[in-house]
Amino acid sequence: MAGCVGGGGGGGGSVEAVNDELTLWHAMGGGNGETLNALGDQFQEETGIPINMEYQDSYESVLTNFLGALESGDVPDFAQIDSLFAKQVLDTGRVEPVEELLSEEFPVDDFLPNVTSFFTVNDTLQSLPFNNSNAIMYYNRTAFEEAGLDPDSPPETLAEVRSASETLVESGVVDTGITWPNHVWFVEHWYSTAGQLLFDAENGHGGNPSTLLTDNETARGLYEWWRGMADGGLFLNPGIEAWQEATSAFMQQKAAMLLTSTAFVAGARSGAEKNGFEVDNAFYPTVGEDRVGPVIGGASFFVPSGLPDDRREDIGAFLEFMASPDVQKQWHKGTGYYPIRQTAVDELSSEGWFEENPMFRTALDQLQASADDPATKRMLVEPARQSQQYVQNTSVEVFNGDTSVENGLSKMKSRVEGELS
Amino acid sequence: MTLLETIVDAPNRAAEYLRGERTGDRFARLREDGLAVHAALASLVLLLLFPVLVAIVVSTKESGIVTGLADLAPGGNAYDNYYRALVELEFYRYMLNSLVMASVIVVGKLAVSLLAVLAVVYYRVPYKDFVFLFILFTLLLPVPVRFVPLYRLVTGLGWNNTVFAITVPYLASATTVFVLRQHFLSIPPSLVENAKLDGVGPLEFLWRVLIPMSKGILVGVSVIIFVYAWNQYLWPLVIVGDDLQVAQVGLGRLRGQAQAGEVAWALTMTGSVLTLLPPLVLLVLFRKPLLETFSIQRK
Amino acid sequence: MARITLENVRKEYGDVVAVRGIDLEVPDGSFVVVVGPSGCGKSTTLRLVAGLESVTDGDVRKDGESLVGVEPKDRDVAMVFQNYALYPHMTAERNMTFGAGSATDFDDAEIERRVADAAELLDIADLLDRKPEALSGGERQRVALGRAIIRDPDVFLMDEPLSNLDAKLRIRMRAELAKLHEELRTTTVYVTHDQTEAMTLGDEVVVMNDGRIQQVDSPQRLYDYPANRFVAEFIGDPAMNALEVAVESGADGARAAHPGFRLPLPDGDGLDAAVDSRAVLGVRPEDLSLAGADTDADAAIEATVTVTEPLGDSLLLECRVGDDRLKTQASPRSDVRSGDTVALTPDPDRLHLFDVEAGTALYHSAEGATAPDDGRTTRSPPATSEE
Amino acid sequence: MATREVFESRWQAAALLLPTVLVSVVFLYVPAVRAFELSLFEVGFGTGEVDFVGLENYRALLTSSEYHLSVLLTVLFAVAVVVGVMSFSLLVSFLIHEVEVGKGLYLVSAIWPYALPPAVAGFVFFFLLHPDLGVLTRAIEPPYPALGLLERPFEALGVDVDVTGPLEAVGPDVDWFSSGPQAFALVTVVAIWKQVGYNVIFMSASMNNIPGSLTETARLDGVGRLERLLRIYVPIMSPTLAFLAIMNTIYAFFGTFAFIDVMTDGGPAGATNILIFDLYRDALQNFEFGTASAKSVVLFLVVGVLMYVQFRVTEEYAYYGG
Repeated sequence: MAGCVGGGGGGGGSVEAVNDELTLWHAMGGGNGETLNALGDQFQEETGIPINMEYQDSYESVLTNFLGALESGDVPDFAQIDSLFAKQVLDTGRVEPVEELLSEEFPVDDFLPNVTSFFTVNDTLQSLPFNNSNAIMYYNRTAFEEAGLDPDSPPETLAEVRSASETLVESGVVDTGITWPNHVWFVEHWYSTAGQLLFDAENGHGGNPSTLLTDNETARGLYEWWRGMADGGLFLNPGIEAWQEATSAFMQQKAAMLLTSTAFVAGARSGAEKNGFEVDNAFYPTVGEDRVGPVIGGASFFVPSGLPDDRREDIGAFLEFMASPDVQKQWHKGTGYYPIRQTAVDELSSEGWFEENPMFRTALDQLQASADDPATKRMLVEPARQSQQYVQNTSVEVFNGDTSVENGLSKMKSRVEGELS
Repeated sequence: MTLLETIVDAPNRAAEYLRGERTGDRFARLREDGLAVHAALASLVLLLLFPVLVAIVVSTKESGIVTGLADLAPGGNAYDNYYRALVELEFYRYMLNSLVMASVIVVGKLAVSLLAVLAVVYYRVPYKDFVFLFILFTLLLPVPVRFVPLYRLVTGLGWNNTVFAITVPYLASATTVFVLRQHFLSIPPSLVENAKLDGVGPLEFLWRVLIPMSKGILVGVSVIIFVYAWNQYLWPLVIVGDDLQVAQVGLGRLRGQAQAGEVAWALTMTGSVLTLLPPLVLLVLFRKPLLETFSIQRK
Repeated sequence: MARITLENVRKEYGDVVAVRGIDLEVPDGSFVVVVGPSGCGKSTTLRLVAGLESVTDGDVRKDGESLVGVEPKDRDVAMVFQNYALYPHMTAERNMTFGAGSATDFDDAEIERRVADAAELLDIADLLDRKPEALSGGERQRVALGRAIIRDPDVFLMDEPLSNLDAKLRIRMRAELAKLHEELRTTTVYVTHDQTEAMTLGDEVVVMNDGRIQQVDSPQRLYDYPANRFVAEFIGDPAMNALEVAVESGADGARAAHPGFRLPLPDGDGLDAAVDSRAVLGVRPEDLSLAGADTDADAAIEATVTVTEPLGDSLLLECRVGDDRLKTQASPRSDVRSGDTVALTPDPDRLHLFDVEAGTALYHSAEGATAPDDGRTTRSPPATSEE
Repeated sequence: MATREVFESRWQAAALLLPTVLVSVVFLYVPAVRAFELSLFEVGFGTGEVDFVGLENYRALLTSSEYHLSVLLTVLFAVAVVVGVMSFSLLVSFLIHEVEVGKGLYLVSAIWPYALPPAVAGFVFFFLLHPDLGVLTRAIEPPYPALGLLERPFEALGVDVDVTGPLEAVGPDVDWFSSGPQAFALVTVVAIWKQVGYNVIFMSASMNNIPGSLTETARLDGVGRLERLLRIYVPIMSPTLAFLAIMNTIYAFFGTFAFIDVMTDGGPAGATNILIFDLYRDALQNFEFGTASAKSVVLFLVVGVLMYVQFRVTEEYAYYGG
């Protein structure tokens, strides 16, 4: 029955590379893209293996194209997949664990454990973590000073964020206190910093999850707070997945605090300078007093299975190159994503990089201060996109006051569960 | 007027206008039209134009400093923005690809539709209405409705990453067939009868008589097809790689620059203006044939 | 040059019968006009000859050879259309030459020579490089004719070629067409709804109605000896008067009796058979004259004038006789007014009787009604309304 | 009985139709039928795997209140877009038709949004009307700093006049991130705005073809402008209007997802989750092709029924006189 509909391209599993040269599909725009391209050139120079770094506008596009490629059989050698979609790609069964492509002598244990733990499924490293980040809080030191707040002790909890916001707004320095894109990643962070699982089955790392966990203090605390902030005009809602708008609001000093990725560090510095204020960053504010650790964010490189052996060597060489401490150092300096190799971190420290650039250290500190807790492993669920949408959309209903926190949360739960079943 | 004539003639017309020989006359006629009508029209048109004007203004400014209407004065960054988008970020490449795709679709669609309409109008064959409806019906089957099977089909043909993939599936066109059919039905039948008596074959009749007689409408339809093809996004996105990628997707990539922390309103607007430009130029140049020919006559 | 023969030709479009089985002979070199009201099947007949339509039944022959199944281009016919069918984007010359290559086996030089000849003949030499939109109606008509001429076809088929011209131009072109035919002597079938055109142009005129041929004859015989009421009323303007009468026999011969008059009918073929029955009396307006005071009241028709229409060269009177209406022509400057009672005397040699039901001619008072002077048979198919 | 159908060879006709029919069948009909088939399956993207689930996808749709809302919204949206586009375009075309001076300029200005790609249009509007950051939002929403300038002269005179104050209460609060009706209205307005050009092209062409004698007769009879438009022009233009009504319906149903994707993402609370966007998201963001296929079948039926009704109505009222 199934066969009659299946058909199509690579049903048999035979794959072919889209290009003779190695091809990487990525979603790194702007300065990050330039840094990535430079690394590609460097690889080509050092090894003589040509590589084609193909930019696609977003993680969603890379995912769509990569799934399409797996289906048709015309595949790139690497796809940079957002960690949110990892499960979806793994479930196709058409990707090869990168661990099998790395040479014997590659020091797998030099990876930062918090990073690799997410990408390790069935005790095998499935994809190569490359650009990894977590969410941190940026704040406008100048505005803090003007409002009479101490810029050296930024808020650490949501309650403190609220009181700081009130001070900021009341003093008329800014329109609102804080902003961040309405993206599930931020909710995940609040859960993980509180040590609270978002899904059962260890956020999907210990089997297939069946429920979204909303009946807890973290969820209630978060949404009560979020709603209160919106009510009080202390939260600027930039829109769903509106990264650019959130950043823009912060840069225009409409909001004095911004939650976003560590990858924004470089942009924040130059932007703040252009707009005439001093910027700093701090740990992600927690829901309560507990601080367990952030979830992993960012993306990793997946490799499709079935590529010819001679190609596999080149692929392995590229993966090892990208994971090398030197490359990771360059990447970190150019973008703000933290290095994934302990050696790279150590070398950066000893070079005094972090002392000179404290903003680059925050995310790494936040990561390394993290406890080894299942809650810090990002959700690994198949209907990730749907769950993401439900969480984001229902969040709007809750903070808008369209529904009570309690109803909103149960709605969110039942919607996501509908996708899980 | 041909494109060339239009272009060649443009300076003359501009000069004529600027000499303002008929300015007084113009004002008198303006009053005759009714100033209220002009006021109403001007505000309606401004309403339609405003968003695009803003896009143009923003594309001339430095990144991320537009915060209110007061900032909407043209900035001095136009050259930088356009240079960065077109050259540094290689937007010109996407535009060229789009141009190729749209041109192939225009030519192909016209050719395929002309043949079909020739059969539908000038042949005595059974089930003609059915065939016509069959073609019209395709209006109800847009890409999202048939995405997966289409994807599998095209990759099955080995067409992914080829120009075929982003052109051939678009070649059947209900709108073109409909408009051309209406037009041919307005051509007196005696012409084809005369040709028939002379033994002029159908293809010669099409080439030597119908097409020259339909220049206006063909230009008009071409503009509409071009705009349609130029605006395709989803299908090219998934079916071709970067080498063949089109302007709409390229625009997404410009926008993507912003995700990396740049506040790139200006750049995005630059891309928007660039993307708008080719169809806009066509629309302005060919507005006359467009307007002269798009009256739907009785069936 | 060719002779066209139609034999029992029928044409049906689905349920609609356009041509109901007609026989017609178009002699070589003749100019035959097919005339009839719109929808009578005349154009269809022409198109059947051209091959633009195929016959449902029957045969179309050229010089004895069947044309059924022969492609239009192989029939060696040229057609001139009402709207000229000129290609708007081609010059006059190109219009004439386009298709000539396919339609004939002339080489380019020959075509060029022929264009020049035709242009001279039609007096359009200086218009050849103009496009149709720069030509007047008459000029377009000439170009269309030129296009037909240079093909040197066996047969010209003309479908209302003058209808789109204004009245004056129409009359001029009519004369030119006649002259053209004198010169070229090409067999021509000409379709029109205008009976004047038919009468002035045709060697022979075919009157059609309702998909049937009503009569084929020379123009004068059509006028003088209409085969039935339809022809009688269609040919001639104003139309023949028709009044229902009783045909009575009396001591002094037969009479047509009407509540308003009793007219004597001169002896003639068919009169005896009509006696003692009802018939329709036909008399043309121009065959009625205003009687003087001394007229024999017995042979006159008393009528009341209801409308007078001065036409310049005559005065048209519309009169009432009993319950019927009657038209007549008086001298242009006579002082008849509406309301006057007048006495009208018909020309006794110009009376016709028609069958009340079928409309067939029963009797013509003129000599030679049944023995045409030119020896050709007057064919008048039975006019029963349905087969 | 003049006819255009002078060519009779059936195989020639078939050959001429072949390219169109082939492309239609291969790239439109077969995939559409396949999509219908897929609606009975659960489909994996990237794997080519499918599981037969029968009518389960349809059952899920029939019982989903969110989907019911989406159907309702879509019909509402389509009606608003079609009516809005056509009345606005009719007004603009008519005014352009009425003037002598600057006709060409007005025309080009009125039709150029048509050339703008939908995603770009959505993006520009998002930029302009962002509830917190939008350039236009500030101008629409109180406080009105520009009006504050009016108070200056009075201040100078020492009189305290409050111009902006009273307006604070009545000024709109642009918040389509949270207000469903506002978001719906915004998406509708943008969809209308984008389609006006296409309509003006056809309407202007059609109006140009109205014999001048009719306009003159109407003027002599003292028929007012509006009446002339509604009572004379509109009936004469009805074939064009019927054509546009159908094209606009198709546009409203199928051509508008980019606005929603860029601006509202279907929200808030599903207020702009029209069928094509819902379908697009299911198919191309969530890769749930089975569900998406079932939705496309439903969408197809909804549009089919509406088009049928439109055809019937226009058959009845459209004036095809010669």
